[in-house]
Amino acid sequence: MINTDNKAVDGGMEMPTKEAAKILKESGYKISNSEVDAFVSLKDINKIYPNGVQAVYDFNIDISKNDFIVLVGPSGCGKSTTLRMIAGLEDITSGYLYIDKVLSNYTSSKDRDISMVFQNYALYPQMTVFDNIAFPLRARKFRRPMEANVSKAYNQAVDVIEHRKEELTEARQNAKDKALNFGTAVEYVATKLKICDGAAKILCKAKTTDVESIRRIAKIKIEEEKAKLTSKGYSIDKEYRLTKNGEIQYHYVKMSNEEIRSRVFEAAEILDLGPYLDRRPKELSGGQMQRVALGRAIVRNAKLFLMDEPLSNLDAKLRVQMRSEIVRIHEQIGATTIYVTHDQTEAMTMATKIVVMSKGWVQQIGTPGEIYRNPKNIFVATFIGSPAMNIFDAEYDNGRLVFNNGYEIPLPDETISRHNSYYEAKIKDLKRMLSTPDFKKMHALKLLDKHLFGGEKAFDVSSISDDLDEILGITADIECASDVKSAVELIRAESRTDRKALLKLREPLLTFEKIPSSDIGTLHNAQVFSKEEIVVDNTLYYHKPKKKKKNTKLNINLNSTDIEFVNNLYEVANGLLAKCESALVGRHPIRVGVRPEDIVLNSEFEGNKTEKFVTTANIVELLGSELLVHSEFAGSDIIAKISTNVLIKPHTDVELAFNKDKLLIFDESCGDRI
Amino acid sequence: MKLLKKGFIKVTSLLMIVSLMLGLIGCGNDNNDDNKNNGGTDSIVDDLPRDENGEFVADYLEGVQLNVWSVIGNPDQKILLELIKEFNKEYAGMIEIKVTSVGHYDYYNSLDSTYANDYGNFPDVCIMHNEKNIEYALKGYFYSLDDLITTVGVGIDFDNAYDNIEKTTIHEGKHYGIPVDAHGYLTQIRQDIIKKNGLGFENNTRFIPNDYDEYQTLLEGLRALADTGELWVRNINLDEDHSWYQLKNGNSKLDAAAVVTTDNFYPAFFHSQESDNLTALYVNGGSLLDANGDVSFHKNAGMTQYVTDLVDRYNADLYGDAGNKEAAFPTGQIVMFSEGPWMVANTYDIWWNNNQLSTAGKLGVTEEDASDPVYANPYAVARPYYMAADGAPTETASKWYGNGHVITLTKKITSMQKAAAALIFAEWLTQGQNEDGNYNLIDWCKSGHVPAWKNVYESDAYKEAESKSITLQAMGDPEQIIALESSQYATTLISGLTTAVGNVSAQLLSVDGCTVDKAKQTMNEIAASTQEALNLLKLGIK
Amino acid sequence: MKKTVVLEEYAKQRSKRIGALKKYGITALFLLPYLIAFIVFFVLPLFYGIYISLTNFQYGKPGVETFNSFLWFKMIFDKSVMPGVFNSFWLSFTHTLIFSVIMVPIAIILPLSLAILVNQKPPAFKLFRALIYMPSIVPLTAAGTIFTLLFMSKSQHGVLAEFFGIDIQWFIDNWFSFDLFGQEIEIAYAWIPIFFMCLWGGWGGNFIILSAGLQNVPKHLYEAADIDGCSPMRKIMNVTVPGIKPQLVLCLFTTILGYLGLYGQNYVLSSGGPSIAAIASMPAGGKTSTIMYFIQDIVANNLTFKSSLYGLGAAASLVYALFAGVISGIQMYLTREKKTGTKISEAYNKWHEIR
Amino acid sequence: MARNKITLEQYIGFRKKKEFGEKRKINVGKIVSFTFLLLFCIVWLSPFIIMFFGSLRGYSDTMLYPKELFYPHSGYTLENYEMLLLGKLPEGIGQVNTVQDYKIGTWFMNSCFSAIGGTLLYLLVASMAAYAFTFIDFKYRNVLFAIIVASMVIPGAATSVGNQSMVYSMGLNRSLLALIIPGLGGVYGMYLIKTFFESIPKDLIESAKMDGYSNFKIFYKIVLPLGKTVLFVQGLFGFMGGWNDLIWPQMLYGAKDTDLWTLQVGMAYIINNSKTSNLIGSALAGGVICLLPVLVMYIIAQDKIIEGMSSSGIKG
Repeated sequence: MINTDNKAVDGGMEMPTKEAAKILKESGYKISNSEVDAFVSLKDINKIYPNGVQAVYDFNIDISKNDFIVLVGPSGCGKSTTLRMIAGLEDITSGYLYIDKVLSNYTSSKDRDISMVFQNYALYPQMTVFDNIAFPLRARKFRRPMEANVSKAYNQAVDVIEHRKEELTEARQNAKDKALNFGTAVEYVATKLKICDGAAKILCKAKTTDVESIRRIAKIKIEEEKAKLTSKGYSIDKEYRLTKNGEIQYHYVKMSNEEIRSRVFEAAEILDLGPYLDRRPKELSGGQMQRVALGRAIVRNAKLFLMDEPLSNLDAKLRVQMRSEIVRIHEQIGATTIYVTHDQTEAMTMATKIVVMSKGWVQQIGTPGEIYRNPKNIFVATFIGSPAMNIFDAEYDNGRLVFNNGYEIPLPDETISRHNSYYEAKIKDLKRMLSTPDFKKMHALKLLDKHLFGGEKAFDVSSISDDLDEILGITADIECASDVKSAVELIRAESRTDRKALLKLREPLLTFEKIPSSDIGTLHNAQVFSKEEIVVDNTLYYHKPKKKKKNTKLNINLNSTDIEFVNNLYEVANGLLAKCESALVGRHPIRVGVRPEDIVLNSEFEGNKTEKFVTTANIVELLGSELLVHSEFAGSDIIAKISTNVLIKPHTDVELAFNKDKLLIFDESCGDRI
Repeated sequence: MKLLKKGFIKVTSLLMIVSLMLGLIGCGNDNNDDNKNNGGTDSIVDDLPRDENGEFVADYLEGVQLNVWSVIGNPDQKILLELIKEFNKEYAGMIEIKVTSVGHYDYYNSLDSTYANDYGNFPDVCIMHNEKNIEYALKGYFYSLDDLITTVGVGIDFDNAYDNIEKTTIHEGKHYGIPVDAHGYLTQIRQDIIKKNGLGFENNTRFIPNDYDEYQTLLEGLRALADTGELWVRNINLDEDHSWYQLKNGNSKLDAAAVVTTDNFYPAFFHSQESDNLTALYVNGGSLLDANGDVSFHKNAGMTQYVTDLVDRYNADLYGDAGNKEAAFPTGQIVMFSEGPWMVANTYDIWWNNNQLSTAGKLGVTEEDASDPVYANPYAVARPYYMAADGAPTETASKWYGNGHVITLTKKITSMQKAAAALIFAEWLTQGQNEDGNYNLIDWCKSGHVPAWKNVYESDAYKEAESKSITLQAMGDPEQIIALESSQYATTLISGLTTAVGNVSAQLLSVDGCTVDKAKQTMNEIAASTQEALNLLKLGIK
Repeated sequence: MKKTVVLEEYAKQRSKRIGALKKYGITALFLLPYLIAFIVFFVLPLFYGIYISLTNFQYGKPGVETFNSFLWFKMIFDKSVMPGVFNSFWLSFTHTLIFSVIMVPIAIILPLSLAILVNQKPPAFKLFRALIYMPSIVPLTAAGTIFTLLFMSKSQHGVLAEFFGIDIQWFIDNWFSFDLFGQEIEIAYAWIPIFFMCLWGGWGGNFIILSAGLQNVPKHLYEAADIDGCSPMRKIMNVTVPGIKPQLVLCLFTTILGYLGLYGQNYVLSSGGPSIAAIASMPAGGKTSTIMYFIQDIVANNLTFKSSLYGLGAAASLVYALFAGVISGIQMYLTREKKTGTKISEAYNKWHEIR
Repeated sequence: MARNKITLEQYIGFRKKKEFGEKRKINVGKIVSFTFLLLFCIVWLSPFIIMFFGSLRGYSDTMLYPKELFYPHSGYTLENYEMLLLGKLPEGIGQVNTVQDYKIGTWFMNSCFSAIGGTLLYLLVASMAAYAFTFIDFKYRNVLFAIIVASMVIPGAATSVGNQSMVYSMGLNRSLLALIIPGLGGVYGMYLIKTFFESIPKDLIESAKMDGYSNFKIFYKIVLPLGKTVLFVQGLFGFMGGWNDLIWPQMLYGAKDTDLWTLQVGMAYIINNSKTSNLIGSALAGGVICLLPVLVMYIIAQDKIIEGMSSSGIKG
């Protein structure tokens, strides 16, 4: 039962714990957060599975009302895990989730007032379509104002008898010749005359149509009910709602059949499922099943819509049709929707805001146009847009891009300054990062681990003493300096030390608290999107080991100090810093990205284009209004999208040129766009 | 749907034809010989070699094999096997008997099923209980023996068999079995406990009750003493402590080997259902079937008295189903129980009247216990004299019921040679005498049976054997034993009677107990239902 | 004149015939062993049973029987022919019905709830699953001994009597009695040991089948139910139970047949129960007699009935077979897949017109 | 054991998880079900315990000291087992009119032969029939199958007399075959196997046919290996059925051919004998002896059954 009436208390207030419990109880465990003004917001959401695999790293997003957010990314990037966390089907390891400004980390999924469409539709096989759609309505109690039903029904009946008598007889006549059974006849009359079921029943049942007798019965019944209610202290307002000293009383009551019926018919009308309402799911086609799942989600008009790749099981043509349908429904209903898909065309066509994710990290959040035009890094660029963006390896020679086949593109000053300022900012940022205590510790760790995991069991102090001095130096000014000093003195006491002593030294170095998630994000990108693809022992990056049973716990004793690190962020940051510094100075390798439509025929294009170059068009694909020309340039094959009014035959030379102001430059080591 | 229906008819009809055809073969080849159904002996081929004047040639039997089934189980099965071994030795080369002993638990079941389905293994000779003789004869299993005996010329002369035992083997004047012995159920008594507590009759010299009243007073006396705890009891098991002790608690001895306590002591064990009921019926002149073949055991006054006595006189705390009677009797938990004589003769006698009880000084046996004959052999055996109610007709008052064994020739025998061999064996067992002149039957009787033949009983070898065995002395003169009336429905009638008494004694144990007229009503109801079962069986067989 | 035939047509015919022949050959090869065993040891005896039930068959002497114009069936259905048999048959009939009405739901609900519990996968659930199935592998004789030992009377040192002091003569006394259409039915205490023995080991097979079925219910349905705001009870009713409907139908079918044919338990424990005086020497004239006990009493246990009343036994088993057939027919009909109607879409169309 | 190496980000993530102190969602369902199942198992297995301890009690103890079930008065004795296995009568009992000596050894072998032999033969025959019913569509397949399934309703008693005379007329009853051959017509096992075979994808068979597999090869090479699970399940049910069956062998082999008895018939004979002279101890020992082999077989097979049943999705 969702008690939406009492106001959510502000979660930001500081108070002693005892008092906190009391307030929580009063507010019905609903906390809101003053800074959070977005409709749905996720703060630093992390998800770590029991077997140690981290699926989502620091997911932050603010979703405003009736947004259409699409989470897109390759399979296994944590998008559906995030969706399931919002839906409450998975536990949130850390971070805060606010739905409708209410903290709902641990509220159960049925109290979150959300509705979800599953990838495999999750329809109840034994129920008809009508029951499937009506199921959410029947499953819970709703907050309805208390009404004096009897008097409402009789008043309406009397009113119909007096004024709209012939409509009534005509409606009853229709019902009779359609040979409807009593129940459906009452529903028919109720909908025809737009009166409540109770009134319709009275009218249908009343044999005599004379006004007098019905009015007499009505008066008695209404008096009776009024007496009963006033004894309880209620009074009836105009619309028959019960009020107690002023405000309207609400109670939780199951939705009446009449209301369910009309709601389901409305949803059916939107999805034109009319003829299929009696069918069983297994008798329906894929598209129809998908629409029923949608209907089930719509009918409750929940605050938040969640869709988990609903179109992935459909064939291509149906998928296109359903896409437009979902968008239409979204506009019609205007519910905020979070949509998960791995197909980037769906994302581009449907979303108001797209979140591109990769390996658990959010790469970029933005409108489709923004993401298409200026992607944050090489992954977003290549992922969005089909056919994918062409990427070339080139070198940046102070203001000029030199390709490996000698082709040169002079860069406008504005790009050059942007390039330099990017690198300067990057260097400043990396320096800041490296100076933080945590990175100092990592540096010390690097030195120490070299010995520790070198394979020997015992070390003579002399061989490692210079490293010890260096560690002392590094950790001199950070707060764990004292422990490190004492551990080093202990080692220095004898001539030979064993692993245990070194581990003792390692202990203070293992505490990292204050690394901001953005830093970790940048270093992650550096490791994953850089050109050389540092061969990381990716046994542990978010990837399910095939052989091992799925949920065996990662058998690392986290509080022991004897953990070997696969990579060392200090090393990564250092490498990145070195690259950036060298980039500022002279020639440095860079990666250039050009969208297929930005490669133009030299003769056709007038705009600001680069030098022309000649390539042989290996394959030419005719795509309706455009031509896709596959050819090869500077060591990597390219695809150009050219309008069809110039016919290019395959295996002929063609002069192409790049659209200069659409050139994108990507840093080679961490894939960021410059 | 139409195809299914058409297909359905076709397939079912196919199945029916195939199965009927196979069916005919199935029951066709049941090897049912023709002579199964009547008692007539015409089917025996007379292959006996005769010399000219009808006498048998000297070695007219050679290599005849007889397949014998015997119902006799342990412990007296050993004695029977020895006798048969002796017979085989005596008639080596002429007759050879192969005996299979089938326990009484399923003798008649396998007799039926072998006869019906596996006739090849049907026995030639059956040694079985005499009460089922006529029932199975009329099922067509056995030959009538009178003319066979004359043709074979065997020395079996029915008129020196006791006719009160022989009558169960006769049906419409023809004998269907040669009676061997008779044995009723004997009552075992701890005469030492009765004497020690001074409850004996004729100022504590006779310990066996002769009629209902004496029996009742004895039981009530024991009960009274036990309830007040003054009852003297002792354990006469081998190498147990034989000293007397009273049931009063607080008696040090009591707690140590506290086997017998006031609440697990019972004067008598429940009547052994079958034979005691029939004794009560026959002793009081009743009979299972009256003249025109209707159930009549509930009409006899004595019988009803016997049943109602269970309710009002010998109520539940005088009787106990004190667990296993063989174990409770020696420890003194029960004073009287009834059991077949074959068990008495072969097992208990030697155990409980052992010499430990007569050697003073050891195992708590006092001087006075050792010297007194009653204390020296505490275990006594007696006939259920007390069954006769006061209105019982005089000639049956002193008798008692006993069934017995009988030898029958089955329809499997088709050659006169085999018939002759079988009859010779029967004659050898019942009338035959071994080299030193006394009857073979006597060796058999030593294991707790009374001979069914006058000449054997009157022979002095039997007298001498009787003097040695307390069982034979207890069983006394075969004249006194009344065997079951011969009837085609013996099993149903006996089970009817047993159920009647069983129902009443069960009600005794139940919560709301049983009243006299309730017992009577149960008797009549069960008698009526047995009558109905009889009509049902008659209906079936027609 | 010589019949001419188009070669191609002829070749097609011939190959069709050979194909059919080959196919029948293979089917025969595969099906025949099973079918022969089925016919010889089921269909044939069934007809032989029907044949016997129409004659006064003598067990000892097959082939001598004569047709007795439905005597046995008259005896079963017409009270006047032989009231004892009629009463005892219909009494055991009511006993069987009442007992299975009580036991069948328990033998379905108990394993179902245990299967749901085990399906929650608590720690060591594999051990529990093994232990729960174990009682049902106990053979009849062993289980019989245990329960006789449990329910023996005080004087025979029964375990219940000895340890818990429950001094009821289980196999003698009456528990309570009620009358059904005017006929007084006494319920004996003996039914309680039989009830516990059935409760103890009867439903192992059901447990295995249902827990297997539970694991096939798709997980995403549970999640969808969660999202739709289902209470746990409603989730069981709307997702779990419909999910394992085929297994439930199978278990119901076998359990009903199992308890209609109840014989082992009451033979081993109370061998027909305390006998009712009025029908004591009739077949199965006891308070815990069941139909199967009535049949077995004639066909196997009681020698005199076996030799002369065999026809009655065969007739009774046919009546029982018919009754069991009708019951499972009804059960099949009730649990069949319901056809879908068109009522709601009509109502929708009307609603649509009005809008 | 090779130490797992983890990335630094991973390590930092763990630290954060520990600080945040992710509330370990206590799974109420698991706790409730655990406690209830524990109680249920204890109550449900108490008869086993009683049986086992009862069988270790000497003959006189059961009589004289009934209360001490779990720690008998004169200590645990294997008297009952000796009596059953070696036929040595404890001294307290007179020869209780037993006629047959106890041939436990032969009975055990008979039981094994009939249970295992019967099950294997039945599996072969039933799976061949099931194969025919699922994969070969001959003319009246569905009708024939409907008839066979309909016959499940008819109880054993209706056909028992016919079966008995059929077996005797074939002369089977002088051998143990009489326990195996009649069972081959069983319907439930074949029905189970057929429902499983139906879940085997049809195209697998068609492709095998394409490669020129004969029906036999398909059956032997593809269908049987795939059907391993259901064959195992039916194998166990068949074994249990064959081993625990009492009524049919008892009806078949009378009292005299004891060396054809199965263990159940032997035990029933012993228990009935000992029940009359209430040797309760030996009756319970008999129970333990016929339970033990089935128990061992079950423990080995039990998880295979459940996995087999669930993975194969026995639809029933």
